[in-house]
Amino acid sequence: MISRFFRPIKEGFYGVGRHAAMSISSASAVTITLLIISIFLIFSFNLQQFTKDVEQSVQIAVMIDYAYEEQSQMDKIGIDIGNIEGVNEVKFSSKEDEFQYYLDGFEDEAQKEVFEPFREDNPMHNAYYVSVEDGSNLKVVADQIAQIEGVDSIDYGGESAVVLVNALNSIRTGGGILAGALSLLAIFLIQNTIKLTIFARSDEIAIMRNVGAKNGFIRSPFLIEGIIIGILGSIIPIMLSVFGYIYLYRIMDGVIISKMFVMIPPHPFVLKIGGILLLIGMAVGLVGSFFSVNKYLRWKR
Amino acid sequence: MISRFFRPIKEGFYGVGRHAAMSISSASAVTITLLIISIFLIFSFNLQQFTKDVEQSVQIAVMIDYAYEEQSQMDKIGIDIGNIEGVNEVKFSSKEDEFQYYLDGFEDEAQKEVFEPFREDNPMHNAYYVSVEDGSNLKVVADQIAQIEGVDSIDYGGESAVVLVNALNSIRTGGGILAGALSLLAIFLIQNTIKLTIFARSDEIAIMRNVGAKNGFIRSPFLIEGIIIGILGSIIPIMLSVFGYIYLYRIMDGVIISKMFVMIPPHPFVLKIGGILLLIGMAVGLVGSFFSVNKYLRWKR
Amino acid sequence: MIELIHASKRYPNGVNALNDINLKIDQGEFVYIIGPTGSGKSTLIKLLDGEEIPSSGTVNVVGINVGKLRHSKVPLYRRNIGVVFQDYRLLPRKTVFENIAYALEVIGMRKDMIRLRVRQVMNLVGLDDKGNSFPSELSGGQQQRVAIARAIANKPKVLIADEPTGNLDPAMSDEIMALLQKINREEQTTIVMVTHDLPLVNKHKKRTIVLEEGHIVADLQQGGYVQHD
Amino acid sequence: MIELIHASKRYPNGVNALNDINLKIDQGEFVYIIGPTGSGKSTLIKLLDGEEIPSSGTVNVVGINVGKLRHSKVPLYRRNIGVVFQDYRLLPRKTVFENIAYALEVIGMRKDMIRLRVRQVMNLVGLDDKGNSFPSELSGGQQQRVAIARAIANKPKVLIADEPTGNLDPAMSDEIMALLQKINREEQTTIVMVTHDLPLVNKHKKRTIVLEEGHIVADLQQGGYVQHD
Ligand SMILES: Nc1ncnc2c1ncn2[C@@H]1O[C@H](COP(=O)(O)OP(=O)(O)OP(=O)(O)O)[C@@H](O)[C@H]1O
Ligand SMILES: Nc1ncnc2c1ncn2[C@@H]1O[C@H](COP(=O)(O)OP(=O)(O)OP(=O)(O)O)[C@@H](O)[C@H]1O
Ligand SMILES: [Mg+2]
Ligand SMILES: [Mg+2]
Repeated sequence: MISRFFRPIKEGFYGVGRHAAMSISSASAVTITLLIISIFLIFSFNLQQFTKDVEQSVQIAVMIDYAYEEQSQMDKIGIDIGNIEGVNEVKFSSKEDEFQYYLDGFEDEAQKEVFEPFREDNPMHNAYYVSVEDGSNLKVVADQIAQIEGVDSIDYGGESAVVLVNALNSIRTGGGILAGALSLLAIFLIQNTIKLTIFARSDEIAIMRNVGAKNGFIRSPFLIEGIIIGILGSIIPIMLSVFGYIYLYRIMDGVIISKMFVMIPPHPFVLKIGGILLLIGMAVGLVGSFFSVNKYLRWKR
Repeated sequence: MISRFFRPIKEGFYGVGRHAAMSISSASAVTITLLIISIFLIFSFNLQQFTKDVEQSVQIAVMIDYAYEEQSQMDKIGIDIGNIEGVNEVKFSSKEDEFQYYLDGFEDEAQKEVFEPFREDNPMHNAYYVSVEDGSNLKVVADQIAQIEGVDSIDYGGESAVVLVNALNSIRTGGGILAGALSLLAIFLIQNTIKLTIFARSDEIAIMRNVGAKNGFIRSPFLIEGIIIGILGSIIPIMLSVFGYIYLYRIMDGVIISKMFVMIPPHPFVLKIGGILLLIGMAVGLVGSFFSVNKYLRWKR
Repeated sequence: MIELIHASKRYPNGVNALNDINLKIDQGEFVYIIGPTGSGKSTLIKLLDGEEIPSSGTVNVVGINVGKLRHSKVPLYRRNIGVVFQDYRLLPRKTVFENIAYALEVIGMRKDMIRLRVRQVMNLVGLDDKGNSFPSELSGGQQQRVAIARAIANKPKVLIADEPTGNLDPAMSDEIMALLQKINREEQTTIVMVTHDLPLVNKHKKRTIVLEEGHIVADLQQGGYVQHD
Repeated sequence: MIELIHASKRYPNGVNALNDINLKIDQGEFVYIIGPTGSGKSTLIKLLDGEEIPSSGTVNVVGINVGKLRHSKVPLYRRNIGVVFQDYRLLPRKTVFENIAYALEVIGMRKDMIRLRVRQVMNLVGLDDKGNSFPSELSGGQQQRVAIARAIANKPKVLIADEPTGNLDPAMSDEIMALLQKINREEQTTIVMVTHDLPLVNKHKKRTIVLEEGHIVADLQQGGYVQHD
């Protein structure tokens, strides 16, 4: 029973060793395709992160008219805003908070002193800060809010914020499709390489059938071989991704081009990437072997 | 003599046909890697085009002071500008030209009439339009021009133009490196696949040596086989690139996101891409076969 | 035990390798199949092994209609028979020991039993010291003996041997013949042996079936064969 | 023509296949090499063919020191000799015709000449109708005859044959022997033939070299060999 379980594993390792040249070829095909996939993964995840950051950072500032400072009036405005479709979160900020926030903006204590007297005769508005579910309908939501009675003015960064969000979204979609397609191609490529490796051994498979080995018995060591090759092939991409990303993060200081694009911190992100690469490597090795062996099992009777 | 030349070609075609399964595998490895390369090529070329467009469109408008309207003075300014390092082209536009250009900006004839009287008492400046060699030192050049005696004012779109040019430049550099690296990996991958194909036939190579075939005699049909596989493998990527790009160009209306990014027109661009893909396919098939055969030629004595 | 009824084999390229073969071999028999090269001897063996399907007629072995077996059931059937192939068919990346052991692993034999049995058959064919060699490191005759050892390892009910002494010197051929006869006698194994070695056929007289151009031209129960040229 | 001086061959795994072989074969001789399986006969042939390098000593064939040949020069040397390999070594994806033609293409023979010569040798070995078959579609004996045909096609100065009749029936063996003797007689081709077929050796008496465990134990100029068991 135990030997039933261990035989394919032992045989799989033997197989890799005794076909060293072919195993290296297959593993390096895995390595290269995983490298490509890794670049796309890191790019996609970061892009997703950017988009989320940007969408969260663009919020609509709603200033309430001085004539609507009673609690009940303000509450009604808050509820009205919350009822608009597409609104994610509504946060209230009183005119006192706003004033304090304004003061906090100065670094110089002296300058704070200058504005201190205005605290009594506060020129700020009570405000709501509204974030939207989907950055791309920012403008629609903002326009609706502007209609509400008691809203003095709104500010949402205008057209430029909308354009940016839309651009990021379309890059993300396009990039995602591209990454998915390339990953599929890469997987097919590895499968293809493994098929060639097994093709070179179709004679062996036929001989195994000749001496009475059932298909499952023949297949299992090849599957283990495929997994081993997948693991071997993913070592270099994993190392490169992990250390490469950490290095990149360090020299880029965690941002790309400008502070707006904050990179995902390496920990635990690199572990996630490494894990995904390992899983892809193993799965593709397994699946690739499975289909290839099956093909050649039918080659002779 | 003629048979010397045709034998490898005939044998090469036979080889592809008689190892159909392996040939298909190798060719599909070529197909996939060329697809990946193709995407990068199209992306890179377009990016390069954008960057060039943007760099050309950002030019420094230099307005000449009313006090320096004598031809010799203006010539001197022109020469001074031309002497600044990094300046690409300097074009003079007289105040009359400028005025005409201003007038031409109006579509409405009536409005043109309104301004016509000003032609005599022309409020425009004589101007130089300066384009720079490298968009990234736009600001440096502009600052130097501003120092020249007789320059009234300059305009170059300010910081935003510099940021855009810099961003495009760094994307282009990064993308170029990435595309180059991926192409190299892809080429290695094809070579690897071909190696496996030939590995499965190392016995054949040994037998050929057994009956007295010189290495060159053995090698030549394999080289032709490699080229054929390269050509077969590049058919689909070429078709997809050509028709895909034409389609994309049509549905995108020739621009990406905004009018600023004008796509390269499909003709003759797609032919260039197709040619490059075909060349890569053939070259890699040839080189991959060459190294692989050489390796197995030494396998037995 | 083995029965061919109107069995014919025509290869896809049009060669009629066997024509209307009717043949019955009982359990425990030892039968030679002789005939000129290309007369269909190996094809007959491939029909018995299930490697080729008869174009018409029936092939029954140990009660199984071999030509009608499903692809996935063929290996199970093969555990009943041992075959020595004319081209040996050894696994190139396994040692001699592993090659023989593989035929026992497939039937799920225990590891220590396998070790014992492999040593035993390697000794029987005189290859005690070659256990760790790969097939490519063996002489032709040694490879042939590995193939014989593998075929008899799991004590099959039927042993089919395609020229098992083709690459052996006369002394070794005699040893192998003695071994096969012993198996035939002691284990009641049915043996079908293709051979060109007329001195051998005449020395150890057995039922002899003569093939020529795909037809059975003689079935000599008393054995022995005089060449008619 | 062929001269081995103190030639020994030890394989990397430690097997001493040949020990201190001294042997001289003159042009036009026909020599049998016999000996039990595993005695080093094929190894001797591999030394002559340049496939293996002697561990010590010298191997000279047609005036060339075969063991010292550069790798790239080995094929040129091989055009002087024809070899029938024990395992045939036919190109699996070429037809019988193409397999034989290949050995002529490599020496740059004209196409029509090739066609003529290939037909000729196919007829000599009795395979006229198998020109378009692939090796896998041939019987064992037919493959062996293709190997023989290929070896003699370019009329080599030396013909080396490793058990060329191992898979042939006695009648066909006699035919092949007659063919080899004719080549030996008419074209003065030196022939070295490894065989197990003692009846053959005794029927066509030639110089016979007996190998045992890597040593030459007899060199019978008058030929004929009586087995000592
Ligand atoms: N796979 C195949 N496809 C087509 N023809 C075949 C195939 N195998 C064998 N043949 C042909 O069938 C005939 C019988 O072949 P077979 O191998 O049965 O002969 P054999 O009696 O075993 O000969 P030998 O003694 O030379 O081994 C031959 O003419 C051979 O060419
Ligand atoms: N490539 C190799 N590596 C290691 N040992 C080898 C190799 N080839 C042959 N041998 C060993 O060398 C010895 C002689 O082998 P060889 O093939 O020369 O025998 P042979 O006389 O041709 O036998 P046969 O008649 O069986 O063909 C054998 O013991 C064999 O196992
Ligand atoms: Mg046969
Ligand atoms: Mg031998």
